[in-house]
Amino acid sequence: MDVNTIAWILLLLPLLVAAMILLGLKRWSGLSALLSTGSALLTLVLAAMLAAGGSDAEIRSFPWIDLGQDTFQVEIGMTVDSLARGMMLVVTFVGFLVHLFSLGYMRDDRGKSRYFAGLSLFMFSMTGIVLANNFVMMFIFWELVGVSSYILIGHWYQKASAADAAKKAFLTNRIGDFGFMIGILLVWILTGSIYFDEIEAAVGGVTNMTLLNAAALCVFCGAIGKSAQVPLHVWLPDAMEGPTPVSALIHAATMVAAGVFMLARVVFLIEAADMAATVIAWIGAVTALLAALMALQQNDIKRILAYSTVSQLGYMIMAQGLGSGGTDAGMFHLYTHAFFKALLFLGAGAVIYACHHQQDIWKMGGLRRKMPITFATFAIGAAALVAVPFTSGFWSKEAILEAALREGMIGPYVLAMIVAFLTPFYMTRLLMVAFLGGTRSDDTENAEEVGPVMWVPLALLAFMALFSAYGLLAGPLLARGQADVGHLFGSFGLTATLSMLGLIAGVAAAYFLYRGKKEEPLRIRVLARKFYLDEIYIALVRIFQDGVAAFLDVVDRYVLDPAITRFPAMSAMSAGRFLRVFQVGNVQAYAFFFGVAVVVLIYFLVL
Amino acid sequence: MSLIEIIVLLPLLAALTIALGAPARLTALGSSVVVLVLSLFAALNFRFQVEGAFQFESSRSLIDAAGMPEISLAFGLDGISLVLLLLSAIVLVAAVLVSPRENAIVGSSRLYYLSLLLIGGGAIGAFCSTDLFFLYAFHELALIPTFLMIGLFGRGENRVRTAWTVTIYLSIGSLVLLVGLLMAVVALGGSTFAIADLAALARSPETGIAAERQTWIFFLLLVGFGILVSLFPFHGWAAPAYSDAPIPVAMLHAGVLKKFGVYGLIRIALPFAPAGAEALLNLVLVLLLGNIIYLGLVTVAQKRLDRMLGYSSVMHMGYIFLGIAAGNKLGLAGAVLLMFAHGISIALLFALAGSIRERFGTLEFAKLGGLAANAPRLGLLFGFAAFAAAGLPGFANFAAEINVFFGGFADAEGSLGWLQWTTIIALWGVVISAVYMLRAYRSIFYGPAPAKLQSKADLAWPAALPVLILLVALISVGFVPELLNQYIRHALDGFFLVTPG
Amino acid sequence: MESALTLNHFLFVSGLLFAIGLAGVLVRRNLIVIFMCLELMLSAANLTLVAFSRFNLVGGEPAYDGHVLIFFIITVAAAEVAVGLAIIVALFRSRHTTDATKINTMKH
Amino acid sequence: MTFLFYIFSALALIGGVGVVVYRNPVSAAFSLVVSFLGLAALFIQLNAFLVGILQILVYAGAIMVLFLFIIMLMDVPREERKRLPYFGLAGAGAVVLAFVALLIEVLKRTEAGSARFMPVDTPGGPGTSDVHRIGELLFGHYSFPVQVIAVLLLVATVGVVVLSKKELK
Amino acid sequence: MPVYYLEIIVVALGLLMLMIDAFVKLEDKRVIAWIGMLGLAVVFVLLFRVEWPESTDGAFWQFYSSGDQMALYFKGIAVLTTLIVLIMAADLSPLVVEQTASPAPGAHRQAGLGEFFALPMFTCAGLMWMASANNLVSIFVSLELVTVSFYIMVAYLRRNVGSLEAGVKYLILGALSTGFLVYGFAWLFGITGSMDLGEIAAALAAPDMNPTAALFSFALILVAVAFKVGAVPFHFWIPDVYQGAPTPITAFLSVGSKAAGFIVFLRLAQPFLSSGALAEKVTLVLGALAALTLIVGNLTALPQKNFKRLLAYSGIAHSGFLLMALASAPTAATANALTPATVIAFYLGAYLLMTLLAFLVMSTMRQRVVSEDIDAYRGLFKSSPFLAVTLLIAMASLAGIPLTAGFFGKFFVFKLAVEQEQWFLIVVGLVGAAAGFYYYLKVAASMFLEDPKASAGGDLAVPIGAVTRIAMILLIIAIFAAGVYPNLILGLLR
Repeated sequence: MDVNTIAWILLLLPLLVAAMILLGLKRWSGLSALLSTGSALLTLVLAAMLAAGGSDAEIRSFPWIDLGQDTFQVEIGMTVDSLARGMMLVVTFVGFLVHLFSLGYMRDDRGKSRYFAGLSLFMFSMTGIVLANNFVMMFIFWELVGVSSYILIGHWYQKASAADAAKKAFLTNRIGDFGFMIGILLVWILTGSIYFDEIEAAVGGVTNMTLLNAAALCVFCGAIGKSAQVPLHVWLPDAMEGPTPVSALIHAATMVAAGVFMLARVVFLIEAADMAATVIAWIGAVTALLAALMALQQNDIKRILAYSTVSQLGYMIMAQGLGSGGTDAGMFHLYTHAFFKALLFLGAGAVIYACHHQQDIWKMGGLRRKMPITFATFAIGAAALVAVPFTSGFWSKEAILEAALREGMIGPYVLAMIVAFLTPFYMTRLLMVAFLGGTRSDDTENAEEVGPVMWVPLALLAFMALFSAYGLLAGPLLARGQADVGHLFGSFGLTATLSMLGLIAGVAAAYFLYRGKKEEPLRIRVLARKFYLDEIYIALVRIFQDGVAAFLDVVDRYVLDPAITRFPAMSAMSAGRFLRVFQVGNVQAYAFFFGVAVVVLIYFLVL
Repeated sequence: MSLIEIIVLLPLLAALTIALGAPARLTALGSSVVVLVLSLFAALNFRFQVEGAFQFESSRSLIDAAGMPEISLAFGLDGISLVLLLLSAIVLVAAVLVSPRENAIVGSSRLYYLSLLLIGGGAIGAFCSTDLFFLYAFHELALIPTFLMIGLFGRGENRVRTAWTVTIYLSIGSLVLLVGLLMAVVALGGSTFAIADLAALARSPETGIAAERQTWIFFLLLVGFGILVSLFPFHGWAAPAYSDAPIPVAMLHAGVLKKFGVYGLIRIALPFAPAGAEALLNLVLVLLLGNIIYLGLVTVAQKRLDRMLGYSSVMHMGYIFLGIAAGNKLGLAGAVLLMFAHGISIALLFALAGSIRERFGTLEFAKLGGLAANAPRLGLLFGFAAFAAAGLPGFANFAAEINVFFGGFADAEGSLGWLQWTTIIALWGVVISAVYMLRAYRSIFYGPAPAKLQSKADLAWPAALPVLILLVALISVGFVPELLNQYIRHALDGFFLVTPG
Repeated sequence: MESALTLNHFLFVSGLLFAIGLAGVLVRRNLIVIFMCLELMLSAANLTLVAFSRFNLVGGEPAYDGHVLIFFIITVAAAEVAVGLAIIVALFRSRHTTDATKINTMKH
Repeated sequence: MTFLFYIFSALALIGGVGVVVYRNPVSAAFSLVVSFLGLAALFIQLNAFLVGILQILVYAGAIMVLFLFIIMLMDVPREERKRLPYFGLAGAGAVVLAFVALLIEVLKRTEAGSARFMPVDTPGGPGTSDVHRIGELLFGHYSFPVQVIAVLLLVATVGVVVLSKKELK
Repeated sequence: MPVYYLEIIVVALGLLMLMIDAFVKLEDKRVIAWIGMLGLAVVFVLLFRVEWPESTDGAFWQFYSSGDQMALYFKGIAVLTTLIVLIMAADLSPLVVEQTASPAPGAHRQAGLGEFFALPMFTCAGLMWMASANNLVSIFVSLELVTVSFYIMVAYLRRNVGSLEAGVKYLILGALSTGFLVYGFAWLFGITGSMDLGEIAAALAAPDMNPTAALFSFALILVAVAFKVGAVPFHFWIPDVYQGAPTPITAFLSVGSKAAGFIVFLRLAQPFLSSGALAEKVTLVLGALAALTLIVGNLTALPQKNFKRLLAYSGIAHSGFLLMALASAPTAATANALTPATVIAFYLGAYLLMTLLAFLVMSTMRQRVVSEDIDAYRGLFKSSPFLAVTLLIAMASLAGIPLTAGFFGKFFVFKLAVEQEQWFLIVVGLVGAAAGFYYYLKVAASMFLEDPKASAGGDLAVPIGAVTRIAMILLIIAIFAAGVYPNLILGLLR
């Protein structure tokens, strides 16, 4: 099969499946689940073929909106280059595993088929983003992933919290997309094109730097929303209301990474706009730090992971902010992170599943003995996350930090280092509280190891978490340069030292602090409450949206409408009532008016 | 009797036969379906290679007295009117399907269906007329039927008052409009009412209208058409009308009839008074922001679905105006496509709102909830509709809005003018509409269901038929905008393009 | 016959008469009297006509068209009076009044 | 000559005023007769002999008799002495005065008005009076309007008959 | 057939009817009405068969305009109106009898009915003569014929206080206006030395003409004509008289006398409009009159509750629109500009159709319901849909909804006004038309949207006479036909 057909199948197959489930197969949920999973497997294979093929291709297809070449044309077109291939592989791989895992996790859920339809829809949208060769098309699928995540987060829609979380996620993303769209438009008027290749060609010629920076930042807004960067990060932790596999797939591995991917896609733009680049880097770093801090005090296992995700995304964004120097590092981290974070989430999922949907780590404990495989894999994932040397996470994080140093972004670098200390701390806390020590609730009392359909994916992911950075595996993923041991010793320097110190310090601190504790030893309210950001945002919405809206509603009802509708009507009516006064019914009065009129008439005409 | 004449006159004749005693629902349904089929047929036989404005033309002269203007019963289709014809036909069929059976109607079912046909037929006639006089006259045809429908079959205790408001408001609008049109015609020689000829006259510099007169004409047309489209300060009638009117009327009015105003602006105001349009551009921008932002926020504040839908439909008019304000090919194409998309989607939403009320007896957000469990099919369809209205890709609305937004930026040479800033602000409306749509969906279908709503009354397939018709139209155009875009493009190619403000 | 009188003399007198008639219509209450005043106005008009037709001569003679019009006016006046008085009588029969200010049941 | 004019016009005007001021309808009617006599005299002074005669015959004769007859028939009470509607009077007076003022203004401006009357040569030939001339005109040239007037009179007759049918109690 | 036979035939018809009434023993005197209808129908057909004499010398043609399509058109209006008035009169004959017949022993139980049918014929003749009167004398006599006959018919129901009161009011004010008319004629004759409108126009166009006197006479004449067409501020009689008069006569007044009034108005105003020295001021005054009429007519109608009075005010409002047309007489005739004459003629044609339709419904209702309030029509749609829909159509046309005859009327008026750039009048006209939508639809609202009064109950199911029904249907068809195909009426003007 040539690249073209593969790409098309990759794109359309999931859509087809979703449609089929939606239209007919709803009743037979088992069948639809299998169908969906099967399609995921198929896409994985295709993605692998694509990756193996290694041939770039630019696929321009039928026009979607066409007002003639001169004015405007949007084509459904696809770019297959190393970036796309790599991302595609990761997406399909994680996607397939999540499908597999879900088969078990969602076995007896009422809305099983709806769930799998959602997954397929997501796969479709994500593929679209990855393969898109122009901004508009990317924006289209950008929105669609938003929807699929809305559907999946709100899967248990009768839980008010889930429903609200879904809404919150979608709206927050919409705000990001608002900027994104403006960005696209600005880029369009600056470079006269929406196709990435043409933009890349034209961006050099742009003279209006302020506008270019603005454009880049607006485009970045999209990433802020999708990749949950400060200040739009609030939706991601809430999104954990969705089924855990979803969290693993969408809110850890792939969708949230879309922002990073998009930035990598338009790296030339960031290159051109320095100011924007700096901002991006800083935002990434700050996000990483704040998220890490918030993670310290969370008790819900999934929320901890969620904040760590945000923090890791911060790394990646920061890397993108470094421009071409850092974009590869960023993508590298994206890949590795996809694996180990998916692993962690699925692990958490297994735990939650085993503990009858108990998510509070302080109510767990001692799971190491009850579910050894899960523990092992989870530990591996954690190790990768905290960047224990020679795990995949280690290499990718090193790459980012070095890049930051190389690009001379000292501020972000420092922040990133602090994060490198915080991450080990809260992960250790998680591991110790949840898995070590003794059980603290009967939920966990009779927890037991999950079945193969669930632990096989864990195992596979654990493998990737360890080795995905190494040549053979990283080969198809990365455009240039990859990690190897030689590289580490070759450029062993400040960065490596600091991060290792951070690692050791973090682990140690957490170990001594949480050893054998039954409940939270140190309480830092501001962190537990996530810097009160949610509260602040809610207040803002109340005032600046609902408040204003209510006010305007009153204005519309009781000021504008009366002024424009009622008042003229009333005045006409009362004028009529007044005029009736002259109709007194007395002939002589009429004759009198008659006479007056005559006089006036004559006066007017004659004089 | 040419094809187009049949299309236009069939609904009216059907109305007449109903008045004379034909079975109401059957006749209405039959005629509207035939109209739909015929318009699809027309669409398929549209000749793209032919240059120039109108096709399927037919004309009968009505006045040939000395010193009298030449008025003729003339019909024809170009890309734009074809799209709107399709819109009208589709929504008309859906509306008839949605309306209750004779025995379920309190009062005269004849009058009910007759009025429906008159409203729909009026819209179709207006879109198909190539003569200014009838373009105006056909639209007015809907006035009294609307009045009676809202007053007789409407809902809510103050329906009569609403009927009054709507009727008087619209009639005032059309009076202003009439004067504007007459001014334009007179300024163009006053001898003919054929739109094509007038446009030709307006284009040529020697017969064109003097600039400052153009400003006045455009202003009058803007106000006149604006009132019909519920442009910002003149929107007072719309929301109550839609919430109190019977569902089919709401569908036809919000979906089809309202588009007449915008159609008129594109078809008449822009080509006849381009200079006026340019002069008043900033005014238009302010007003359309009023629609999008001000009314958008008002929409957010609504507590009942039908009122919310009413306001939202008013709000979305702003985007159509944005496309017109852009005035370039891109914007106009977007505007026309958006007319179609919005028409279908709002009709869809009203239809669904109707069935929700029918099943659960209320549309107050506070009293509803968790219906997705009771009525999953309803939930699914409404979800589609809501997302469509929120401008989600895959639905026609998105394709149209994209055009509009790009249109807004099309003429900015590397810097931002008023139009661009307006577009940027208008973009925020996309967020707003997402807010109220999702809120509505959340509070009706998600969350725990109130105890008394446990009735399992999902949408049965026959009842779902009209909804599906609309949905199919919406999605197919959403996936392949070219379906309609080709017509619009053809029209705009032959269209006197306005120099953008 | 040489005369010192000008047209204006007659026009003025007729105008005054007309005005007096009008005044009567406005102030008198009795329908019959009002009616008389209307007759007064008519004959005032007649005077005007006569004066004018005496003024613009045709072939040395008064323009007799004016006189003819007067003839018609008088006839019409007669008819009007007949009908009018009949109506007034009928009203008087049913209402026992001829007071103009009392016939105002229909108003506004 | 002028002297006579003043006499007669005074007669006409005073008669008119009488109509307006006399409370008693009968007196009003008689003063109307007086005014008509004055008018007739003025007509004759303007060589309008036939019209003058008609004025006396038809108006002073027939019409006024009819008036008096009706007044007697209904023995209309003299307008009872309730307080005068001063306001109405003032209004009416104002209107009338304004009218007169305007009339004077108009007369001032019609330069033709200040011209003397041309002498009239007596209607052509012996034995022909203006009666003769008007007769010719009326039944020759003006025969059509006369027909119409005939219809009018017919209608009036019918109307009066219908309206004043006697009601039997 | 020579054109002047028409009036003669009508008069003869009237006489015939009188004779029959007097000498033929009829069980049911409505036969007389039917004869009249038949005759008028014939006359209406004959209207299309007239021929104009090739030589128009001879005294007659100085009083009777020749080769005048407009006149013929207005004759047609007169005939049609009278025809329908007769239909109504026949329908309402029981009421007429009850209000007039004297219980004298031996008298026919329907005594006084025959005259009621015969008088309109003479009025009709008068209207027809007015239509082609082109000379002060003929204008005066025909006008007076119409006026006097109306005095009688308005006051006809002599046991009905309202009718008599209306009669008196009409009489006094009518006589007053006649006074002004005559005085004005006297002046006009005086300064132009002629009775013939053609010569008068020439005299007024002459340079040595004295504008003051001319305008003075115009003012006086204007008063009278304005009174006839019910232009503000000479409209006060209209509501009261309309309310008091028998319904058929009200219809006759509001259509026949107004139409005739307008053509006389046109004829008399023409010389002044065409004289360069006077045109400006005259147009201005006409404009002012139009504006006043529009405002008062429309706004005063808003709070009306009595249907007859409502129609009265609507009549005033329509006069406003007609005056608007008259006031925007083109100063310089441009190529394809409308002329006030055509517009007014068309408007009156449409006005006839819709107003008479409304009155037909009203008189039909009057047989069953005594009250003439709009409330009396509540829920009519439920009890007798045909009447309701008919009235609805009439109201729609009066309000000027497109595709009805009424709209074309307004349409032309506005176009004319726009051509002459009468912006102020246009604004006033807009306000008026908007108000019109309200008060016309108010009737529709009470018929369709409200439930029948408990008292009136179901007995609103009014029986409709065959002739009446046919007339209604024909009028409806005509309204729509003329609303889509104006040539139907415009054709008659050529």
